Amino acid sequence: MLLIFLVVVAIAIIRMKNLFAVVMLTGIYGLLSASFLVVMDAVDVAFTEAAVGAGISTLLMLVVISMTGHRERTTRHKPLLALLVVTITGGLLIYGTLDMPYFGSADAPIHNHVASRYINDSMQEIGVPNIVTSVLASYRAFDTFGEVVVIFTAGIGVLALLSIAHRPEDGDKTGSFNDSLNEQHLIVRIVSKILIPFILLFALYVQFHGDYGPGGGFQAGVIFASAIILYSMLFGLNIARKVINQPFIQFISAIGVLLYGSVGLASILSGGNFFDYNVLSNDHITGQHLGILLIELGVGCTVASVMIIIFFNFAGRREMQQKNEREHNKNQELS
Amino acid sequence: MIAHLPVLQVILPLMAAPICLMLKRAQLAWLFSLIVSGLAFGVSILLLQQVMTSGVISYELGGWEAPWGIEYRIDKLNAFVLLIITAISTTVLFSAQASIAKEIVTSKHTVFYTLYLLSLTGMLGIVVTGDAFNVFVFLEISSLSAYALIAMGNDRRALWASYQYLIMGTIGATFILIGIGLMYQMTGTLNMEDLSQRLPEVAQTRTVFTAFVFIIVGVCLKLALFPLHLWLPNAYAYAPSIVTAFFAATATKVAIYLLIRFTFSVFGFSFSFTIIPLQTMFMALGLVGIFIASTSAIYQSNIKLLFAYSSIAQIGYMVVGFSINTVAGLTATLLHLFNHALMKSAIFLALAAAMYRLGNVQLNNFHGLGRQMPLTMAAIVVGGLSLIGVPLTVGFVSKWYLLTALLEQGWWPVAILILLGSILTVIYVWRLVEVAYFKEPLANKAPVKEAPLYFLIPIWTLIIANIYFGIDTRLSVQGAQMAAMSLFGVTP
Amino acid sequence: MNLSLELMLQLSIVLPLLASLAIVATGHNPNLREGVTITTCLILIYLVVNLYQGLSLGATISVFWWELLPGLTISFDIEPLGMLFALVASFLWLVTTCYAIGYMRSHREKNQTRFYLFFAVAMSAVMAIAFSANLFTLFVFYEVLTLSTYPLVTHAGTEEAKKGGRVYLGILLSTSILFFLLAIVSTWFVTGTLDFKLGGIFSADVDKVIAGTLLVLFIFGIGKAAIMPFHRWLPAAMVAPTPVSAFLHAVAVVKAGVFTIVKVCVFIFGLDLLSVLPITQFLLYLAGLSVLLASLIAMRQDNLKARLAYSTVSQLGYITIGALLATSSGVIGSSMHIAMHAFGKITLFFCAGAILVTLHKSKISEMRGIGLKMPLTMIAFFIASLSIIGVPPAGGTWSKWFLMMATIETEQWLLMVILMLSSLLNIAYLLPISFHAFFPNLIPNKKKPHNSSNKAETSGNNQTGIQIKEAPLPSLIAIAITTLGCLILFIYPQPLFELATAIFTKRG
Amino acid sequence: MLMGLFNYWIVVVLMMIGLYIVIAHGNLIKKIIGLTTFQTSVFIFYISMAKVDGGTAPILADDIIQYSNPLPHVLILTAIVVGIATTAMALSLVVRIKEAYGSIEEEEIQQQDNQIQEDEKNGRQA
Repeated sequence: MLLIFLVVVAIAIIRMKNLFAVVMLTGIYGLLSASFLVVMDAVDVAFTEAAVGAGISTLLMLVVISMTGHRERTTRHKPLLALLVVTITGGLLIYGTLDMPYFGSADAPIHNHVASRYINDSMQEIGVPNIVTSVLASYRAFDTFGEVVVIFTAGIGVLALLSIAHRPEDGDKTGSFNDSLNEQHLIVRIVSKILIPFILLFALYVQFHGDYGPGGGFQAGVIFASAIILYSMLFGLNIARKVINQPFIQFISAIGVLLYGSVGLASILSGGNFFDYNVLSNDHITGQHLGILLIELGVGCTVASVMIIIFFNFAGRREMQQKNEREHNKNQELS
Repeated sequence: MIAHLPVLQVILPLMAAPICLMLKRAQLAWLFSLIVSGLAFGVSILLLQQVMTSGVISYELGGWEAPWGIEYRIDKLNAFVLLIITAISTTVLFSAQASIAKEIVTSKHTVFYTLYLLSLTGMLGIVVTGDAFNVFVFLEISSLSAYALIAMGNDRRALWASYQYLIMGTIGATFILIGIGLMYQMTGTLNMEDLSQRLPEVAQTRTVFTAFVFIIVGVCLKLALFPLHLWLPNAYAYAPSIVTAFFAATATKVAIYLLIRFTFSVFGFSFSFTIIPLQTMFMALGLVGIFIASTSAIYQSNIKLLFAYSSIAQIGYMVVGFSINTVAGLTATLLHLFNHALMKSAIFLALAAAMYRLGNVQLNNFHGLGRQMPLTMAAIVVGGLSLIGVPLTVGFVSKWYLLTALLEQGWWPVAILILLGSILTVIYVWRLVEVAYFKEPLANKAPVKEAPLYFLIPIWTLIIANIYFGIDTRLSVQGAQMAAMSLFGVTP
Repeated sequence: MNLSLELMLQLSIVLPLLASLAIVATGHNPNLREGVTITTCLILIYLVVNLYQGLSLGATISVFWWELLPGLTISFDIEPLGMLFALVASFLWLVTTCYAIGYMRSHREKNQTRFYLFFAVAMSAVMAIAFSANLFTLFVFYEVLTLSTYPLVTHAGTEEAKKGGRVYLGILLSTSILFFLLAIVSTWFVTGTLDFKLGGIFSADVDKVIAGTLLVLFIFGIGKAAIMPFHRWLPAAMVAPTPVSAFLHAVAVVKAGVFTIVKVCVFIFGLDLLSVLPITQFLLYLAGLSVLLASLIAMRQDNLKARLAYSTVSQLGYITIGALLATSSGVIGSSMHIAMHAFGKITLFFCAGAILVTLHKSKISEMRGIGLKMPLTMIAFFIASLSIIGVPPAGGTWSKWFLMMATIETEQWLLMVILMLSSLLNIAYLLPISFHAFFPNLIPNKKKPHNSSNKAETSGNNQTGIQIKEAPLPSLIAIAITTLGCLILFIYPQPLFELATAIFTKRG
Repeated sequence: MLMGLFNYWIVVVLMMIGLYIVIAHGNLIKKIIGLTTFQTSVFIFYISMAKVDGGTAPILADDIIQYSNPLPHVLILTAIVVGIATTAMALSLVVRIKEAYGSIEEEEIQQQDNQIQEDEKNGRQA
């Protein structure tokens, strides 16, 4: 049922011309798929997808369309080519599914080779109830390391593309502009102000609870970042920047990666392989716990700070554009 | 520490990247990345030695044995590719500081080096890993940093090129992801070695067929194989010159590596070449690619664009060699992988030097450059001769092997087409030579000086390598041959 | 000096290369630079003569440098044919250098250092080609020769030079990449070796179609031999300064081409195989056509250098025919013609250059009466013409004699007629030049407008009295030497003949 | 057969809708949205493969015997992060493109580029 719903939303995304609506639909799409993922037992993934698909990416897109405009041009190019490619690819995929084990069947090879060890032995080997966390942080810790590096790369990439070389000197003025916008939403502000500490607290909970339930560094990072983002939206970018300045966040994002990596280096120095937590402590379970804790912390640091970097840079760019526009208008009025 | 070399190869630039970000002074960041890249080069040499003496190295990350944990697996093939990547990266970095000083605002220099190191990390990670999903993760590291690096070019077309690359690259990566998922579905494993053992059981299923097609298409998108090459020319042409030199020599090589790895190691060549008419398809696409790209190169007025098209044509040669599906053919491909890296990095570095002095690389700005920047232009000429495949350069060696591999199969018409392609190369290289040596400098243009040593040293190092490996072919030929043999399971 | 022959062989290749470095180093001082060149020439001749003596004493001189690719080596081995080529080339290099010094200085050419530099590199390549022990080595240096002569062809740097250079490089590189390389790879593939071996490397039962195809590829691929239709580069290369035309395009480059053809015929295919291949007949007629057509075109050229260039194309055809006839007298004729034509043609070019430098004339129609101003030059021109035509008392007589013999032996009557006819044409396009030069008024000019202007000129000359104004001294000496060479080779062709016959006897 | 694979087919349809948007639409943001849709659908595809009938979320508890496969979950967690990273990069490119070209429609941008290319060919400076 949910899937059908998803199809409907997707088709709506094709049809809609107003980008604002499309972005909203994308958010809904993310949310819907997150709920589908819950049905599929993938709670961790659902959590993340909700935070990312419905949260961060929707937010970013909104910021961007506020800079680039809402309307899509009506002409559609290459629809035939697209249709051809899509038909071939889709046809091939469906052809490919024909020999796949049926949905949900327990005797499919996928469930019976590598995965069974995770399910059966991870408690003895890692000592963490959430198997996803065990696999993510220990068996396949290197993938996760790669993931952290990906997000770090994205942060640096956005920095490379959008950071503004000189900070605007008349920053206060633009700040007041943002503030004035928010003056009207006084109630929202007060409610949010109370909410922010709770969000931060929740982030910490998710961060350290990942061993037992859904959650972990990534989700925690996103939540943490969203608290900061909320703060900056309410109180203006400049005040937020004063609280957490740019070099500092960059520093934290780098530290996160380094922290993660140094756990690996530490295990090399203790005589094991890279990311072999067993050697970190005399008792291998303690070692695993320690390792997982540290790397999750690293993930959290990097994810949170990169999210903040990304948002700040987008918003900062928008601010600059608006300023330029206003100056442009002023100049026009003068002339 | 020797036992940890495989992981150090990747971890070194990886850990260096965040540290690099913290360095506030651009010069320091440059020096730091240069040293790191140099160390990575050292590691790759040690690895190659180790592989040559003691065979395949397997490294279990996290101490978890292979199908459960992620495995780094180094055989002759990837040791060879690692060496190429790190060597080129180090050489190119040498002139990075001077080059980006002219092309990128100073405040972004540290960011540039950070991204450069990340990109290096990504490529090394793809090559070194023995885990299919890990390939995807590192592919994305290298791609994301590549998008950012390309977009840092100071022409606005760099942005558009980067965007197109991003769309194509992401589609490619997602295709690979789908392919990996389907393979995983049928076998329950992600480890390449394990996959190669478990795939034959299910080889006849439609799912594995689909997985294969998706992975091949995804890799070909990254590879810029004709007709999926459209993103490449502009991306190379408008990226910062250093980035072009680095990517032209390495990025497509990594894609070729992936192609070989998946078809030979994971699926096995007998499967790969029978399930779909891979041979015919790749040979045809390779040849058409050679001709269309070479012809387009002839009509370009932007020199970087010209050589970007030439790169696509060269990919065609590699793919043709690959499609022969014999030890000789694969040897030719691997040789060309190595040799083309040498030629193109030299040429693009020389173009970076020209960019440094001229501010752009339009053909009409090259008037009389042969006299004003004799050493730089001479480097481009030698590099061009190597592209053509003149004896005593590396280009000849790989062309020779490709030809013998083709004749071994009795495919002399293809051999003739390959040679015709070389003649097209003569045309586009000579267009540049004539402009640089026979045209008087434009009247309204201030004369320029020879490039600084920061450029000349790496450029000529590469050029000398071009000639050296064209004469003393033992290292490259043996490396390529042994790697090819091991992929076919032939013992020397 | 007491050097081993092997060392001398290597030195003869490396020395010009080292000299090129020295030339660059001394580029700021023209006298020193040219001193270096001349010294190198002299040492080279010394080396080659020593090698010649060694060879005639029956020594085996071979050197292995390195293995470029498995089974493909860069190695050298001296045999009589290569020796002959090396002797001619090294000697004429010295002469040409003398000539070039005079020519370049009085012409005030720019970039003279570059000129001598690439000249030396080209020479090194020529020596390597002459001594190469296998087809692969030969090919490598064949390409080096092409590339190192490109800057010489385009020396002037003008638009015209650029165009000439484009044709030059375009044809030579394309043919060598497309046909020659393919032929070499295929040969290697069929036979598993590329070493030159008397009697050929193909096994007796080789497929005739394959061998025939390969032969065609070789003949066309060796573009330097200028067999029609791949001859266009030779006239195009005439934009080069005259010493370049003289040496490279009359001697080194084209001779490297025909030398390669002879080598391929004798040492790759072997005369036995060659004579049974049906395709040989076709190629013979093609070469014959090339001889005839080139001669006809030469007749219509008014530019002296262009006429000489087409004459070269035609003469190269002779050599190719000799090789393809696949008899020993044919090959002997070809080998001797390499030397004879070299001396003759270089003299002609020297003369053309001398006329250009002193009188600034390049058109034949303007050359009436110049024999009175430059008597020595024009006498030399006359003798050299005789050598090209092949009549006594000049060296060309012998080689043409052998070629004729070969056509008769093989009963190729049509070819014999073609060769005769072409010799007549040679007379028709070469002799009138020197004839008119000395006797401007003997035969009235048919073309009216030219006539009047020429008359005015000659009458003007008569009024001021005829002043003898010869070419610069170094050039004149060079001309004298090569002319003498033509004559001596008629009187004393023995060494040359012995070398040529030794191709079949020395080792086998 | 039908029901066994039906879920997958729907997901394939979702993927293809995403891919269609990427190729057929000229608006750069729309393309990115298409890309995210495409990727999200691939995630769903993976997770569907992990589902075991009667299984529960892979968090170990005493009274449960059947768990769904945790490995695809891990993979997709990584893939989601990769996805958002790509989206962020793409969006920042769009912002810059808008600034540089004044448009986010593919055709208009292409047109401007072609114009420059022509100019350069004719030797004029951009």
